[in-house]
Amino acid sequence: MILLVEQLLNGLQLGITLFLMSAGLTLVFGIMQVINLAHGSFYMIGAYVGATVAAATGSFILALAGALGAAGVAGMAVEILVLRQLYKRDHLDQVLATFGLIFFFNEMTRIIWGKQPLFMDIPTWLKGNIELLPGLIYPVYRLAVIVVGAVVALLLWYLFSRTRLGMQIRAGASNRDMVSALGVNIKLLYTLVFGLGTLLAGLAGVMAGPIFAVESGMGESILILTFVVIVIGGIGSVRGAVVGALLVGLVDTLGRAFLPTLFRTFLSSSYADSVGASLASMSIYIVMAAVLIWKPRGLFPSHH
Amino acid sequence: MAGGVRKTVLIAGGGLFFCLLPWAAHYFGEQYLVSLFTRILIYSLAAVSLDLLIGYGGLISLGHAAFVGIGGYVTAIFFQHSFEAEPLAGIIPGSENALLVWPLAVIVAAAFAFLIGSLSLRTSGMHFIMITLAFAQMLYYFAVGLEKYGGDDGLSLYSRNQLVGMDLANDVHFYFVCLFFLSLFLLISDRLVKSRFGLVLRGAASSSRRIHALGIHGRRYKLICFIIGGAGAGLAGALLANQTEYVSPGLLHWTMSGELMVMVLLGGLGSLFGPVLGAAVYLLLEETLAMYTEHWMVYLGPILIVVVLFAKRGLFGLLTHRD
Amino acid sequence: MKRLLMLLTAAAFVFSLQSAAAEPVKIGMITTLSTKAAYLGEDIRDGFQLAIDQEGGKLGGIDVELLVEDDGRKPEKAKQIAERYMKKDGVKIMTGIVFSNVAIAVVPKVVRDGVVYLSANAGPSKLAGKGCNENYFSVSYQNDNIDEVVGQFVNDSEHQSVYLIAPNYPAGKDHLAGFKRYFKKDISAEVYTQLGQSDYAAEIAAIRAAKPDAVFFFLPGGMGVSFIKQYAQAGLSEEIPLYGPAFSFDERLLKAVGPVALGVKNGSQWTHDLDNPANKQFVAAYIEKYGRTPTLYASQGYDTARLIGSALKAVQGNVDDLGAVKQALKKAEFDSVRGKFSFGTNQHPVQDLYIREVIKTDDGQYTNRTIQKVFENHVDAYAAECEM
Amino acid sequence: MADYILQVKNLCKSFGAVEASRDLSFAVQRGHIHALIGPNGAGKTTVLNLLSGELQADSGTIFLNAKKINKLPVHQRVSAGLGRSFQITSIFESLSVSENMALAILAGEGHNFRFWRNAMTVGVVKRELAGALARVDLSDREEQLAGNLSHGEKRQLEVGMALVGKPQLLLLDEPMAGQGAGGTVELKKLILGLKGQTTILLVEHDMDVVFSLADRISVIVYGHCIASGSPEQIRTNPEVQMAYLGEQ
Repeated sequence: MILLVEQLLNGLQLGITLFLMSAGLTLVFGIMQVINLAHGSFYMIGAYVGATVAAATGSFILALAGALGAAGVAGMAVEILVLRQLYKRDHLDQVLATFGLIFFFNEMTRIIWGKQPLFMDIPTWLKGNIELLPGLIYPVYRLAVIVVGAVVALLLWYLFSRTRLGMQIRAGASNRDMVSALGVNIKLLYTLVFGLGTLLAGLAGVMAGPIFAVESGMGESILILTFVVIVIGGIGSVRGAVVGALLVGLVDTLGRAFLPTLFRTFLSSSYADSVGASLASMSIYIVMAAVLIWKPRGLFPSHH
Repeated sequence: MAGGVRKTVLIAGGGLFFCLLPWAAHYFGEQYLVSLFTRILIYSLAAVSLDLLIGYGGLISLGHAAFVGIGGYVTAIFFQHSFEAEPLAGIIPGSENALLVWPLAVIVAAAFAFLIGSLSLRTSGMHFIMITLAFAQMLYYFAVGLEKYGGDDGLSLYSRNQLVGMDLANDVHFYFVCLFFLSLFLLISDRLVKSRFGLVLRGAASSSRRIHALGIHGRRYKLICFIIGGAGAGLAGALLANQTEYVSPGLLHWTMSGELMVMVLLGGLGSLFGPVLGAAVYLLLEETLAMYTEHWMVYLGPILIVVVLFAKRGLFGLLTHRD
Repeated sequence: MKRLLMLLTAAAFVFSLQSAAAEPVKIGMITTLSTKAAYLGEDIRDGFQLAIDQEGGKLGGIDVELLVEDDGRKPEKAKQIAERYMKKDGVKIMTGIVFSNVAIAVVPKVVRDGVVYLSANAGPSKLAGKGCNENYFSVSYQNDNIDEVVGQFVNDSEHQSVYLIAPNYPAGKDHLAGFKRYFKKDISAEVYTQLGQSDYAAEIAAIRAAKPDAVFFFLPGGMGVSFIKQYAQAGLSEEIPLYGPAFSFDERLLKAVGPVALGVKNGSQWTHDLDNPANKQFVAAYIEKYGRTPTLYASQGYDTARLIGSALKAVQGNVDDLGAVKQALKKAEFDSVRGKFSFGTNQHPVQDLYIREVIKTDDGQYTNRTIQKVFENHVDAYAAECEM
Repeated sequence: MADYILQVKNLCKSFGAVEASRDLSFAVQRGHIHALIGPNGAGKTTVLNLLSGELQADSGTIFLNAKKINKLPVHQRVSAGLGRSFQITSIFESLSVSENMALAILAGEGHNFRFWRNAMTVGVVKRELAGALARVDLSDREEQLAGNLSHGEKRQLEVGMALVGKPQLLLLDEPMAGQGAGGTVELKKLILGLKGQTTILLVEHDMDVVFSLADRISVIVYGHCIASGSPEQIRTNPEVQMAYLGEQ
């Protein structure tokens, strides 16, 4: 029972990380109608810059600031230099260009930081474990990740439903020309939205740094999961991203945790381990296919 | 020179180039070029089959590698069972006969395309891209866990298949077999897109609402297109398994699908011959850049971006259109 | 049209230009220099290159030319490179492959085509037993060796039950099998994770619940980094000790893992502190040239180069007589950084295997210290199956 | 009793709280040009969508040639004799003009699962293509990509494609929308020329066009038909004046 609760928490925490990634990507999809395969690269940039700043200064807060800044600035630079030329073009051109960006960023990190993974540690003030329930010991850092994710979700909700900028962004999504006619600088708006998206990816990256290996290509492993999330949630819907991320996080974690045990009840143990493990790897894709067959536009289809 | 004439000259020139290549390679003493271009021919076949989907059916599939992988695995699995003289599932004998195994690879790939296609076509747009990706990833992880056939280690063939009247172990023979199949598939595709079926298909890709208003079930046409594309990719997979004498789950990975898509886009969408050019340029770039620098990706990435920004119809469009 | 022809002829010329002047002996290195595992190939190459540089562009007094190319960890690509080395460059000696699955795809084909392949890392069981070949030498180890030594060590310790964890792919199963070959006590559970997985929270929670005496893991590269970090963060490293093969504890990975790996015991055939002159000289020269402590991969690259040197010297650079080259290789008359080195019947190393411990040096670096020699002149488990 | 090709009875359709059609009834006589008019947002396009089958009515019946069609899917309504052109031109932009037309011709020819022969050389296409293009004045445009046509030409093409199936009733959704003065004149000529070949149900904003073309007019306000009659009757109907003036 304790194990189940702990695994649920683990799933929640994975889901939150995925949410930070997907929120940015779904915003860019929904508002700018741009497919960005290189979103994972900004996650990687966040982690690398965060690890470097943390190593140089010893401060996690500075690392956080540096990572967010770097990911945001890199994102805006990419928007201005490459993607801005592609808004009116086919989605496929965006696929090709951002595929090229993945190559570029992955190799650049290897050139700058070398080929081996980078070190990043949990800040001392977030180290250790606390006993949530009797017998349920959980790392403080992972709880902090959950809290940060929840706060970001609230901030995004506030930004979009309560602020002027949020209204402009939403209006820009439904009618680009109209908003420009009203005197809003749509180019700047798009650059900012894209920067916000990559900044969130950078945040996910720097928070993942102390837990995961900081290495070149780390963005692609999470990128595919992110795509799965936003497609399940419904492209362009932040609410969908929340639900999709939690669903994927839970299915993936619980699948890994319990499927092999489940199979062991009716298959020979070595066979069960391998079948269970394979099925666990496939589980989120099975869920995604099922959701799309049931609701072809995702759980929370956006209106346009 | 008018676009049409240029196109004809380009295709004829390309055809001539491919036909004469083995002799040229022999003349320059560069036998290796034959196997490099065999690889180009096979990837071209896969890319053309994907172009059929994307460029004519409007079906942006990011899971096309799945069918290449299926074709490859069918070939390799039958080889393995024949090599070890142990019938498949206890009853079906293995085989190394190309005339038997290759059509089978095509049929199995087409069957999977039917299955995946009928489910995926319920969605459209971005969701279609992602659901095809999802199915391909499922098959990828399935292959990784397929212990009997090597799992992640993949499966080696100890020689190429046998084809009556040909010696496939001979690189030049095998090259011409691949050239034959690519030409055949190009011919079939060219007829296909101009046929009644193709007309309806292109219509459905252009406006599914309008095709509906004409009283036509667009989805059925798209499904058939998906199956034909899958079959072509399955054949490419069978040939690739023979060329490298090896298959692995890497064939089904999403990056492989991505690379095929890049070849199609690089060459020029919806042009059939464009993807051949795209595959050639992409593979040659990868090959030559990697020979000069270990950081080849830092150059390849920006090259792709430049092509997107400055060649709107891909390289084939750049060569056949005058802007 | 013209543009297309120009493009293709240009490509053809690029190839033809490459193959001028074939004086020195060419050695083809196919290795992994991109992807997450890029640093492994880098170290093998750097170790190999060091040996060449020390002789001023020669090995065993013979001029050599080292061709290096990145396989991107893709077996298909590695095959393509091997084919080019053979057909275009006329390479007779190859080495460098990092991963077992790449080796399995490439090696059987190239040795059949009359190339001598010397493995500087991957040593899959398929190539050690029935699939052995007189053109194939493993200079590194047979994969299981590094797990067997840990298995024996843990078996001799006070631990009664061990929890096993590895990625769900054939190499993962091989490595666990190697451990189990010498560990005869209780296996608490055997868990297979997704290849390339980065979050191990679910597995770690399960370990906590299972309460084994120790955990043995084979998670190479970034997977291991993530696992060790998360394992320590979950507070388990004090309660349940970790054991593993050297792959997760080389000096470059330790930099990324940091203090949480301290005290972990792992198995290896070599460590930079081994006390022999060849090794001392190698470690010092490597640090001087590259500014970092050599890893076991670098040592394997170096040994491979030196072994090739010894053979080239014996045949005086005449690699056309492949039989003589092989005979010379088999004698292994070179000063290995491992101290002593010889080949068994299946042309895999017969060598000593050690347990070492992760420590922190005075200048704040993390590294390994040899603590115990567990096997002496260890022969791999597949040698008997090899008919040569 | 008059010969009605289309009878709509008590049609209702709502989108959430919005009632787009409210107990809507009207009838169209064979051979007429019948116009549907009404203020913005009156639900005219919804009516066309209900007729063509793109939307399903919540309740009510639609008779085409005295046959109930309101449960049929789009393509079966097409074979029952309904043709439609859209408000926003919807042609196949990436196909050439003649391919567009050929597609319309082939749509009526059973299934199209023919994979080898060039579609443009099929007998029926060869026979009908030239005539169909000439009917809408596009003979000299056949090789053009439809997406590159002018606004008016696109509309001509679309009407031409709707006519290929020889529909007994043609639904025209705001054909004049977005046309310049020249285009309007051309299209008026075209529509008048169709009279006698087919019955036309026309939705149009341009009142000059409506009153000069239509034989009968039905006025729709908030999804309900408030009046039907000849142009003269409608012009003088006080309720209609009220509805229009009230909106001004």
